[in-house]
Amino acid sequence: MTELATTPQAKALHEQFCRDVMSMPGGEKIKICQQCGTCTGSCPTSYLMDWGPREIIAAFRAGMIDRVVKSNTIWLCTSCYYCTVRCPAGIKITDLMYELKRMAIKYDLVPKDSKNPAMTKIFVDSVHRHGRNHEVELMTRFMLAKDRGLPFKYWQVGLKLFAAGRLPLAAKNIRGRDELDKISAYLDAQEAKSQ
Amino acid sequence: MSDQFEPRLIGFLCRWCSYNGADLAGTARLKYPPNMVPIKTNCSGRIDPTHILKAFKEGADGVLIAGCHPGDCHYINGNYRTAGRYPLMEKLLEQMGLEHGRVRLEWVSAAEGEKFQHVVTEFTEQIRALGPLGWGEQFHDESAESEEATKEAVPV
Amino acid sequence: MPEDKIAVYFCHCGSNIAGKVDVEKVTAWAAEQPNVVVSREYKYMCSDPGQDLIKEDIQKLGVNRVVVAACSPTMHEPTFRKAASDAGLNPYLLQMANVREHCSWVTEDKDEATEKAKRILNAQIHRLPFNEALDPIEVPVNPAVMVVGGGIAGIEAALKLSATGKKVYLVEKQPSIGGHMAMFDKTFPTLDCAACILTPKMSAAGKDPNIELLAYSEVEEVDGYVGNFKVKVRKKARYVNTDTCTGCAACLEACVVRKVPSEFDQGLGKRTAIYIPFPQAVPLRATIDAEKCLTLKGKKCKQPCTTACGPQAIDFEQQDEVLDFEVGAIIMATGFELWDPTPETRYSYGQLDNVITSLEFERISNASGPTGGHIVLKNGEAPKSVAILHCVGSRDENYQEHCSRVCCMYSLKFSHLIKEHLPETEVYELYIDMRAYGKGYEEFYKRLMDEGVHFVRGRAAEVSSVALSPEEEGRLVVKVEDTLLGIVRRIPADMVILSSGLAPAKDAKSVAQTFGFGCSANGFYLERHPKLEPVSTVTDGIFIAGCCQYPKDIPDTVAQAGAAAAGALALVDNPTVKVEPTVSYIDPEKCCGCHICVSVCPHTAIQYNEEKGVAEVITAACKGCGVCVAACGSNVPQQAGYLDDQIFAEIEGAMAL
Amino acid sequence: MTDKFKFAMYWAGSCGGCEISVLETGTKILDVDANFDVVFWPAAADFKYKDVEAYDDGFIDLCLFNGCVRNSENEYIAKLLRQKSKVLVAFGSCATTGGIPGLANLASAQEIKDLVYRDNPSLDNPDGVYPQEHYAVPEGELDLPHMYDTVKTLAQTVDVDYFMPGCPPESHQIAGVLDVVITALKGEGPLPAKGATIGVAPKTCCDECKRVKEEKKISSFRRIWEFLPDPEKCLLEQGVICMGPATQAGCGARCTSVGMPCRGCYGAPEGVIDQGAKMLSTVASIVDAPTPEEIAEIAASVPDPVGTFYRFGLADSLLRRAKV
Amino acid sequence: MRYLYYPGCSAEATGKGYDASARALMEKLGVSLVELDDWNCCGATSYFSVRELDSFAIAARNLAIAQQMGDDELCVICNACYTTLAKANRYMAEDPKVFAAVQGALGAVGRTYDGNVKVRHIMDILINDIGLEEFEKHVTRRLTGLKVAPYYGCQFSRPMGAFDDVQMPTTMDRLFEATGADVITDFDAKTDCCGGMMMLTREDAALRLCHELLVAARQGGADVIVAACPLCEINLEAYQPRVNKFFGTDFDIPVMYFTQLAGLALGVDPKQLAIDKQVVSCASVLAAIPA
Repeated sequence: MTELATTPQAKALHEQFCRDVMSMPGGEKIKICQQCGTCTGSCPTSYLMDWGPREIIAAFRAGMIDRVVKSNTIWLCTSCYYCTVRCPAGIKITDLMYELKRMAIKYDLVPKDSKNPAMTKIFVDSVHRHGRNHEVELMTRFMLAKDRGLPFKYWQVGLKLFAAGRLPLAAKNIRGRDELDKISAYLDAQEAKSQ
Repeated sequence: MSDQFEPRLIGFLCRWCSYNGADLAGTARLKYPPNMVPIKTNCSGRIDPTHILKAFKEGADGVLIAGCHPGDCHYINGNYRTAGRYPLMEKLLEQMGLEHGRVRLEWVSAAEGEKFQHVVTEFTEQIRALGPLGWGEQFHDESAESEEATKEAVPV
Repeated sequence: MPEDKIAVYFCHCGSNIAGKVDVEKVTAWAAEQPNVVVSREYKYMCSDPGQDLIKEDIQKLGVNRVVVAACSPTMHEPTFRKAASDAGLNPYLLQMANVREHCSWVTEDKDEATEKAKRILNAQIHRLPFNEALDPIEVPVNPAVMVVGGGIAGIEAALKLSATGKKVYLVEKQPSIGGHMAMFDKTFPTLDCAACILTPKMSAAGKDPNIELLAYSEVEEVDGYVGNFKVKVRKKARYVNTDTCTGCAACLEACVVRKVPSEFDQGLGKRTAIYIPFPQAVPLRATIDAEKCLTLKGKKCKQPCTTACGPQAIDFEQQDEVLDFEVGAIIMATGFELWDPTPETRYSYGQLDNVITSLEFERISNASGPTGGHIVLKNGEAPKSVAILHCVGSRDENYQEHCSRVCCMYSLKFSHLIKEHLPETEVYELYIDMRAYGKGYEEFYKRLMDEGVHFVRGRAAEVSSVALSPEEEGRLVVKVEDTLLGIVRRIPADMVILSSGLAPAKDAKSVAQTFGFGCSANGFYLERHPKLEPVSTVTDGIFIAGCCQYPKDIPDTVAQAGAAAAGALALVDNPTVKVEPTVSYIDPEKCCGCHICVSVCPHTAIQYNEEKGVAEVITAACKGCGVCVAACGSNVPQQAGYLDDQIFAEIEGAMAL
Repeated sequence: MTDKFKFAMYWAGSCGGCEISVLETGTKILDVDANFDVVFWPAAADFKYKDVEAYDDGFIDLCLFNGCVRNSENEYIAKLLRQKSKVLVAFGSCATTGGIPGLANLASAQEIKDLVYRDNPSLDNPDGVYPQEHYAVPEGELDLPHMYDTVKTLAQTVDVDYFMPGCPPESHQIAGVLDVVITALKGEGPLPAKGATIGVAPKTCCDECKRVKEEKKISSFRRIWEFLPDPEKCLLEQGVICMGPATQAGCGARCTSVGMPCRGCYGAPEGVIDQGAKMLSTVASIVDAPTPEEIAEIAASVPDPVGTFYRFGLADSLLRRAKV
Repeated sequence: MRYLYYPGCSAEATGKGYDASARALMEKLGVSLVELDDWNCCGATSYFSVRELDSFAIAARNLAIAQQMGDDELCVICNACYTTLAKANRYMAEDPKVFAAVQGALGAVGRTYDGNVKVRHIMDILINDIGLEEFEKHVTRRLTGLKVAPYYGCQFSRPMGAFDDVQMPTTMDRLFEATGADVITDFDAKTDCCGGMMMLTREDAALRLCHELLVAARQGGADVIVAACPLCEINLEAYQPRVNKFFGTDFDIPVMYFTQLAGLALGVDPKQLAIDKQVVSCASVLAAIPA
């Protein structure tokens, strides 16, 4: 396997990643990871990961950025924060996973088969349209976009919930929903300014 | 030597930690600018703000105070006294029109030769950037001015 | 006042200084400075001919102030001061200018180094006229020594001192000496029986005519200073007359309160309200636990202990006694506490049965322990699988950052003991790094690998009782990433041993304060210098040994105890002790009695004299920090050797060029 | 003229309180009259500068000079009186250490003029008129003295024989000093050594203060209007910045006896070269908190360190003035 | 007592029961909950993936509204909403850069937030403001003998740790002990993850996590699992049949919001607690409680 890290582009990307990660609150703690494995051992989904959080930190430190972003690890994080509260080095691993997710999206490095970025996008989109997350819309749009087989798996569950009135079809809109767009637009502008 | 401004610095070092840290920088042959003359006291807690003012008066452009890390003081908590005097001193100097950064407090342990090197190098550059202080000099012109004024301004 | 005649000596230190500094130039320049009567350079000033130069000039030229520009004063100041002294000059009229460590070795450019050397030298030339002749302060020394803490460190130190004929007071807060080591079964890596090597020392200490054992006692107050400490010790009431009690244990048999968890057995075994902590206890005397004894709690009891006691030693009226002692030196050997793993909830200690601490396992595996040395679960069955979790409460920013040093090795010892008792049992060692650094330790590690112990590199994530497979049913499961494989494993175990780290004693900070020294950031006692004075504290005359300084194993503890004893002996074997004269003094004619110096003195060396209304320095207790000088609003306390005028002169000298 | 000793008193850069305190000596003033001829005392008697200029050198036996040297006129008279006086006393805080006017050394002369004639919010000066040093009127040219950037003490201007601090010097101290001087002038006793500080008591203000002093460990600073201080206890221990420990005794601790902290007008005690820095050190040293960060934070909460610690001594301090 | 109340998006759909029972429970305890006006999505975990600052800023919009309404305590029921809102608060307090950016973004929509609104989990309010003693006084139907598995979920006290231990919370245990229930205090999986949103993106992973939780609950002999988060509740409850299908098990454990069960103990009408809207029947639980 040729490591992407050997090319100049990869080096530049690695530097960018390092800067981003080190500038997140507590990011510099990654340097003192002792590779004890508490994070991976505590992670409820690590068995599905091609590299556990511990290995992601090792790869990050070794400059193997492609390994970091091309692995499915960051997309399998459920934000349960076990790793964060248990890490003996005080590394905010959950925050690191978010940071890496953001960077992967930003630099368009998401694995093609991952459903999570689509879910994220639909979620954010839904919130911006209504001001709140409309669960039915979220599920429907996600099914249409990524998993058309989903309705067949879940029709029983769906039906029961629907019957119980727990799946209202109409979305509620908040009055100030345009504010969310404006907030994002403001932050976009700030980010553009700083670069 | 080049024409750039060479700051004149005094460094007060506590005998147990920072002086030994400076010694270690020497033993390890770490190089740093020659601008600072170290003065040893037993504890950074012995450093009286008067000493700092005296250094400025004598022409220093910057003063470094270095002591043991909190908790490591040979005298239990002498450096806590230093820690208290320093910010108040800074505030006073600021009122006196001195640029922030002419006095610097650092904790340097006996094991931190590299830190000592780093601190002195950085401090020298910091003061170089601030330029000369030249405290004594600001009084010279005025005495000439007063001589002249005395002659003509007083109604006789 | 005779005029100042300063001599300057500039050392080449081979090429160490001369290679960077233009020695001739500086020496010639120095000769021109005010008060300088002679200025010389020499290849090695610290050599005998170099020192002779100084002596000759003092004697022949009447030189009365000397500056040696050479290496760091830490290195050779004593050398040159002695030379001056030999020639009849007060040693404190000699100053060193550090032109090696602070100049030639750290400066790139030769011209710059030469200029800096001049400034460093000039500071001392300016200072010297203000130097005063100082005489070392001599104080008498009390030859007795107090050892605080009766574990292996304290016992060893006491025995060593007693062998030199010194009086030793050995203070122990428990009813018996022995400390943690008395609880252990075997010792790593030699597998000596701990009791076999410790009990002879305990009984030797108990019988030694020079050692006065103060068991069940605690130090309350320490006053005084090097050579002359005054210590108040509270001797807690045992409610048993220790002079008449024979330790026959008949009272124990008779006592009706029988289910008190035994501290010595980590609560796994039971004891009675009147008890002897363990059979080899020294002193072998009974103690009544006032919180459990029915009579002392004011409840009804027929007092069968009194009936059973032949010598009539039981005395319910006994009171605490506070005793005063005077000693010249003190050795602190107050030991450690095992880190309590309860807050580390993911390991379920205290929640799930058979999750135990290392100290509990020591008792379980000990032949004299509550299970008779049978390694068994709570239900009495032998475990088929045991997991040993390293670094519990160690190397962890959430709890203790330090490595506890002994856990890797005692864990290996546990593996061996389990394998020895139960060869069929699977043993797992879950470690981050295997630290087998001592003599024979690495070999022991290899031996355990050979014995078939499973080594899993990874810090356990959690211990759970949820079974996800039939194999896990009814057992504990340890979840861990095997970092060498990169997979998460679920290891079923019947017993989980938490190799808990060593923590400073809960009262370490207040005890250190009582004795007038400090603690490091990790809470253990702070040594005077981590490399060169690891058994001394900043308080002269107080030494430290054993795990109160930092976690260490038995050989290191014993070695350190010996070193502490030697340190104390070197002090108390002299009739007097010389104290550095760079201490503070207060002119009562000037002191206004405002108490500021009293408030800031870190060593309580300044006391307020109510009668005279002024503060007074206890010279022997003063360590010479000078904090009082800087704090006093009217500069009344002055510190010899660091007078304001001397510091001002150094500043002037340094800035004059 | 009689053959009595010659007495002069002058009021330079100061408020005039010193003059009042001389009168406050009460009947003692009769001793002055009995022993001295007043030959120059602008506040009390009509003499002109030209009269003084006409005296022989050393004509005046005792000259009390109060006020700092603020401008060219002050400086001229200081030099003149030095020349004409046998004994020149820097009288009061302003002459001794610069006093309250010394705080002007935080700014330049121009900055002060700008504040007074241009920026002061209560000012009505639409044309921006500033005082002129020279101004022509039909009657002729008017001159004002030149104001210096830096306020100076008397000793920074001329050689001074004695220093008598206080804002103002206490009357009983003045009376005592007059006794000593008169006795000495009559040849019946010695004068103090030249350069001595006179009219003071030994030790510091704390020595005269009756409040009970115990260990000082303070965790916050308070100003006197923020609480009702314990009348028996040392004010510093109650968190009030009291200059007592760094102030020469002599006033009888008048301020602290009525519940106000010492402001330091009697100047630095013997052996202290910079009163403000010394007191700053004292105050910061007794802050008590568990960590150095907290200590630093509390110490830094002292407002206006220069105004607090150098209320009377800025002109005489090591740095003397703010950077220009 | 009065608190501003933030229901969270799920309260309008799958989590209706949580919302209804929380309101009913607090009413019974004499606490008034005033719904936050025009609240928006908390900026939940998905937002963190797009841009952290967006998440903080849209969370802060809610806090700004709270400030505007003049209250400084905001009661939140959903674990994820709680963590997101509280985390935004903490990061704003700790990092001036974050605070400045959020201030700017709020300014762009004419709002301000000073950082003084306290985000409170409803459990925090129950235990620390109302107090167990007071709560117990209101218990009219003791849950004696009912084996309750207290399921806290991950973001209950993790990572904030503001009112309960980060790893081993106990507040829910104590609350139900006060009702007389037989709480499974050593419920080992009580803070393990339910799989969260992964039920849609990685069903296999999520089902496995639910399975482990259900195994642990059964091992403890649970009659009912109580949850403190809509996502946890829906995953454990609605997907129980999927778990059974996947793992060949036969779980049929009632799952309730802890507010529903606590409401029952306080004698609130089951209908008002929306217990009839649970998918796995709670009849066995209702039957076990004496009237």
